[in-house]
Amino acid sequence: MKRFLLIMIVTLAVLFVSSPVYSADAVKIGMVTTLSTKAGYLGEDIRDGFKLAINQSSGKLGGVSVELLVDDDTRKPGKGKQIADRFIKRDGVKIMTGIVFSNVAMAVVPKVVRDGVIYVSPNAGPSALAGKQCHKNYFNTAWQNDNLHEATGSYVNEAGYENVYILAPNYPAGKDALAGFKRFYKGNIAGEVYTKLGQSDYAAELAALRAAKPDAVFFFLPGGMGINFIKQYAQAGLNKSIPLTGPAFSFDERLLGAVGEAAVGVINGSQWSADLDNPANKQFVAAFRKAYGRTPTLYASQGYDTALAIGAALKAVNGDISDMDAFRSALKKAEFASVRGNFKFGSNQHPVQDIYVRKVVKGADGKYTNVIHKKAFTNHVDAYASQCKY
Amino acid sequence: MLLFIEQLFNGLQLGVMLFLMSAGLTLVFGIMRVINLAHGSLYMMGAYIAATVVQHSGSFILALLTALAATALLGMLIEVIVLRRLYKRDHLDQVLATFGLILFFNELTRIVWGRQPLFMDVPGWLSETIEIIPGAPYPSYRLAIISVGILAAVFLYLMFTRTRLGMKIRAGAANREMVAALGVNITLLNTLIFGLGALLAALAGAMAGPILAVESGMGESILILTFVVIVIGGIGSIRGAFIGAILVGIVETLGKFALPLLLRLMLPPASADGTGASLASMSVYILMAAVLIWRPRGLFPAHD
Amino acid sequence: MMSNTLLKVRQLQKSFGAVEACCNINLEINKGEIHALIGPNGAGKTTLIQQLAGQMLPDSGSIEFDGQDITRLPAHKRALLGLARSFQITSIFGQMSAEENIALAVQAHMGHSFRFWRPANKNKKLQPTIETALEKCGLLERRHIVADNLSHGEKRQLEAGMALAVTPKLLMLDEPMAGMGPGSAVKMTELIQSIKGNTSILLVEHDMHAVFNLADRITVLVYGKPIATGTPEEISHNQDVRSAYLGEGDN
Amino acid sequence: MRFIKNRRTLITGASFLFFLLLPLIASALGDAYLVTLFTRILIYALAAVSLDLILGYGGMNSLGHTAFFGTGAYVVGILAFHIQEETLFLSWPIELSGSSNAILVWLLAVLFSAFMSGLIGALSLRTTGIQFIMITLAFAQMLYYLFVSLEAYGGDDGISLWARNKLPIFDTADDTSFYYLCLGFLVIFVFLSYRLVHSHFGRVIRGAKQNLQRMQSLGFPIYRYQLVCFIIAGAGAGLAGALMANQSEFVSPGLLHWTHSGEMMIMVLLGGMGTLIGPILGATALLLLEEFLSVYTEHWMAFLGPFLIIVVLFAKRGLYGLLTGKEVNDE
Repeated sequence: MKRFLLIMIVTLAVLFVSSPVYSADAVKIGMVTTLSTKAGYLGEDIRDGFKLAINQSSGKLGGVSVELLVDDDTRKPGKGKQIADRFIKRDGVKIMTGIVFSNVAMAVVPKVVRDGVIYVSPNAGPSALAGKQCHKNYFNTAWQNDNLHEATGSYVNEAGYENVYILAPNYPAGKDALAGFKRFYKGNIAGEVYTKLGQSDYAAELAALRAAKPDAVFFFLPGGMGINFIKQYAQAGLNKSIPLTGPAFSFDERLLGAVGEAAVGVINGSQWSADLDNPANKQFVAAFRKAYGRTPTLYASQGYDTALAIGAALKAVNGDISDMDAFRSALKKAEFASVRGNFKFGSNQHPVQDIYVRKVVKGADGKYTNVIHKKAFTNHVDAYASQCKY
Repeated sequence: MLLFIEQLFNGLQLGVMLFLMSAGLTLVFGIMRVINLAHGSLYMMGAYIAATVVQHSGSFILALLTALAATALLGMLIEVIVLRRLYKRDHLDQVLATFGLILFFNELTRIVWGRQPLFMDVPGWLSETIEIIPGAPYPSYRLAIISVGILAAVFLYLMFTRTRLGMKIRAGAANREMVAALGVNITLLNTLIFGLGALLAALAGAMAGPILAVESGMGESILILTFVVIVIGGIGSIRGAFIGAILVGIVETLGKFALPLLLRLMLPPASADGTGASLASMSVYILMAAVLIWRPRGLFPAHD
Repeated sequence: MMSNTLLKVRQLQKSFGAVEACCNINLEINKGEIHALIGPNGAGKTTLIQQLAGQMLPDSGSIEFDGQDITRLPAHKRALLGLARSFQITSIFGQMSAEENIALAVQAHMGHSFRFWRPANKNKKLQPTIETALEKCGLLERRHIVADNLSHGEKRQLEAGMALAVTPKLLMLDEPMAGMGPGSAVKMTELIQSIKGNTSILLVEHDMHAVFNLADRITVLVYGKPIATGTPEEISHNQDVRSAYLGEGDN
Repeated sequence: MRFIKNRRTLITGASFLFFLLLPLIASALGDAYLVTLFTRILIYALAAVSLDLILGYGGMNSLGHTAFFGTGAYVVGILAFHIQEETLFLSWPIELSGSSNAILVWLLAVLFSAFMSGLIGALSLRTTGIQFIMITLAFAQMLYYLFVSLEAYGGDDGISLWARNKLPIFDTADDTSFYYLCLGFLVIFVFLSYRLVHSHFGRVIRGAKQNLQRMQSLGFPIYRYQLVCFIIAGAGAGLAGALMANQSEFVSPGLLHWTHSGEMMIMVLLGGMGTLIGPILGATALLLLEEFLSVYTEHWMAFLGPFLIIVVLFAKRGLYGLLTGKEVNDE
């Protein structure tokens, strides 16, 4: 009994002291991201991309020492909020980043930016935060959620498809995806289907799809749902007759390994691709491969760019973030060599950037990857920028 | 009409999958009176092992056999190490310990296989489609799943009605004390039944591998549907599990297909689709509630 | 006809699959008598009691208790009519004290127990009844002991005490002396003797000595069928019983 | 006997004192996060105590308790949503707007959770044992999908609240005040539960846990008692959910996910089932453990899983049992 009490006391003591000690002058950056659950690899890539940028300049960003605090939100909004609370209240973090999923972002971001923290999103870009609920302390270095769907829609439209079947999970990001697609696709909708979130078997939807006889399919099914869908699509023999299109989310290099042959030839919209021809990207892809032994995904590129953007702003204020206004305007003007080529923040502090459609191919090394197929947009501005008033 | 028949096949395919899952679980419930939440983890492990073997050997059959054997062993190991200690305990302890197993196995796959889902291809000789009914090509792999499921059901039926071991198990499910009276080594029998349940779960998992993403946590969604099946079918009854599984499979599949269509007659398309999808995701639970009101012990309770 | 009969069972049938557990049982229990039910293992005694208590419903036939048809009445309502039972396997509330066990039995008959606030053990109204029952079953000094810690015999006494606490019209005792040492068995016999009169008792028991001492009438059940009913005297001389049961079992 | 009684009082008193002084400790350590963390702990403790009423006292092994927790949270979320959007909650048959009045909203949360638990309980209690576990689980999942599909209220994304519900005089926006508010609710609920389990009603419920069949043969219509107990527990969980929605200023269907029910069960068992202090200790221990492990390793669940199994197998009586050193029997 006494021993047990002792253990409890020690545990508590360790807990209290467990907030790690960091060097006093380093700027703390809090990263709330998803590392566990089946979507954990997304956060892992964002974190690894971000860390790569720090490691390349030996623990510094923009010449300023930084400490990266990472914690796993387990894809739960409540947990994300709790970690953000801890970063702010215990660690005194002023700059945060890392959130993968829009629902976590919607729970965490509005509160932290109100509390005076600068949040730079390396992935999630829900429409509310780009439009009505935008905030001067909120930046996004990835995209507004609709962008990649819009690019795919634009491509499908230009490629001359006239009867497209579209499907997405029955949740807000799914609705946004189909809305984004339809913003640029002008033809007929052969069918619009919302599936159960987390659904694994699409046999029923595929049967209905076949019966609708579309000339192309657009789908947004992130993570494992997408893998299941693509595999089952190929098994139903549909990939031979009806081309499949979608946003990049189901076609990153790590998912492609799980989908395999079934994905070859699929057109997908993305702001980045490993074969993008610019020096920054070549350097990044090579360095990432060397450091982690795998090809980076777009998430890794976003993590890397986010680190560079923060670095540029830190450099401009000489690592002094006591004046948040100065840091904020430095970030807004941040100039850095983005791995995706052109990059600047628009009026709502979301990227103004080129967006491409990529095609899935089998690489020379036998692994599946994407190559740029066509540029869909140049200096694209998201649809919500005009709604944003500070 | 063509579409309807095709959807029936899809429902049947989900149904036999659920049957493979619930047959083992319902026996474990019935005989050992143990609630095992980690049954989904065995399904997941089956899929992971099969996917790994396919990647290294390229042979689907070999992968299937390895997954069955390895998972059955794993199941027996779990029984010996953890579950055996829980038979006499409260159901609550069983829930928590097996919940702990779920957490452990989910994290284990992440540590061993990494975070991204694993790839498992359909074997070449099953990758084509077959026109079961003219005009509706159907993936031959899904037909293979249906056949395997039905074969398993027939096998179980013969085993329980024709073999001594099977009859003992069935007697045990109906009346636990009876098995002791028959002079059976209960400890061994329990381990074997658990192994059989694990084997069936692995069969479901390995067969699902080529259609679904093999990923951490894949067992939980099917686990809950399995529970619904068992509640509907009645605990401890293989026949109940079969009928319940097919029923749930068909309701789940047809609901997704038919409910939005039905609602479109009354509502504008956008809200009809949304409401239909929501109702469809709740339909099996509504079915379960209805069965419960009618027969609280399920359709075919094995014992009273 | 305002008869002397308390319980009247007519043509009771119950089968499990192919096995008939009760075939065509007719049974009458008079007010104030101790009626013993005997028979070899598997004769269907427990099944019969379960049907009388309402834990199991018969396939056909009728049960009439105190002039009222209770064939389909749920168990808890039968209990409130004055039909109490004790279980073959000791069935008390192991984690409660002896007193609380009795208190529960008393509580059951005082109307509803939807009283959420006042501490139950301070209720003055129940206390006298509880104490009388404790005294009757001989556990007054052991009242605060947690039931699981009582000896086997004491548990049996407690069990009977719970049934008695509410002065039931009919008390069904299912093998009250099973597993008891000789001393406790004597105590139990005295206990049963003492309650005879106000309460009718249906006694299922293997201890033939006790049965023949206590019972006013005996019914012999074999393979779910009553083969004879009568006074101990009659039963001990009945040829059918001797050959079917006593002849084999009690030599 | 007397010593044990004292030790129990000691533990109860010490825990209470610790919770009472925590904001002071936090400010002494300069760690404002501790207050937030322990507010969560208090809220989960409240949910765990309510779960223990059915689990530990009533023997109803519900794996769907989070359904009522989530329902309570959603009442707060939905009413706040209508204030934020300036829309009506109901336009027919009567016009109802949203609300941020804490007294009204929390009362509604409790009532509505009680209503839901009445509905689910009425169906689930027709069964016992394993079926009961599975059915409560399945109903919770059904509600989970219902909230996922409530598109108007953010679906899977949930609802982000702009502010906490307001009380007259009391400043709920202040973290320390809110902490004490939660502590107050917990103390009141534990006190009510204490009276409940020692009342006539409580005795019936405890009897039903130990021997259901016997209770029936004694003449108790036990279904009714169990249902009422289930509803009371659901109401408690609803209150906890309403507080949680206020604490995190966010609600989402994730609150109704079945693993969340599992976590609440763990709290009860870890702390000591069938006691009122145990679940509080359990909630504290589990949340601290999670907090602690996740800082040190990404794979913390690989440790939590086996830890749980060990607790179940070897530490049946939970923390409270270990601390009091006697068979837990909350007499």
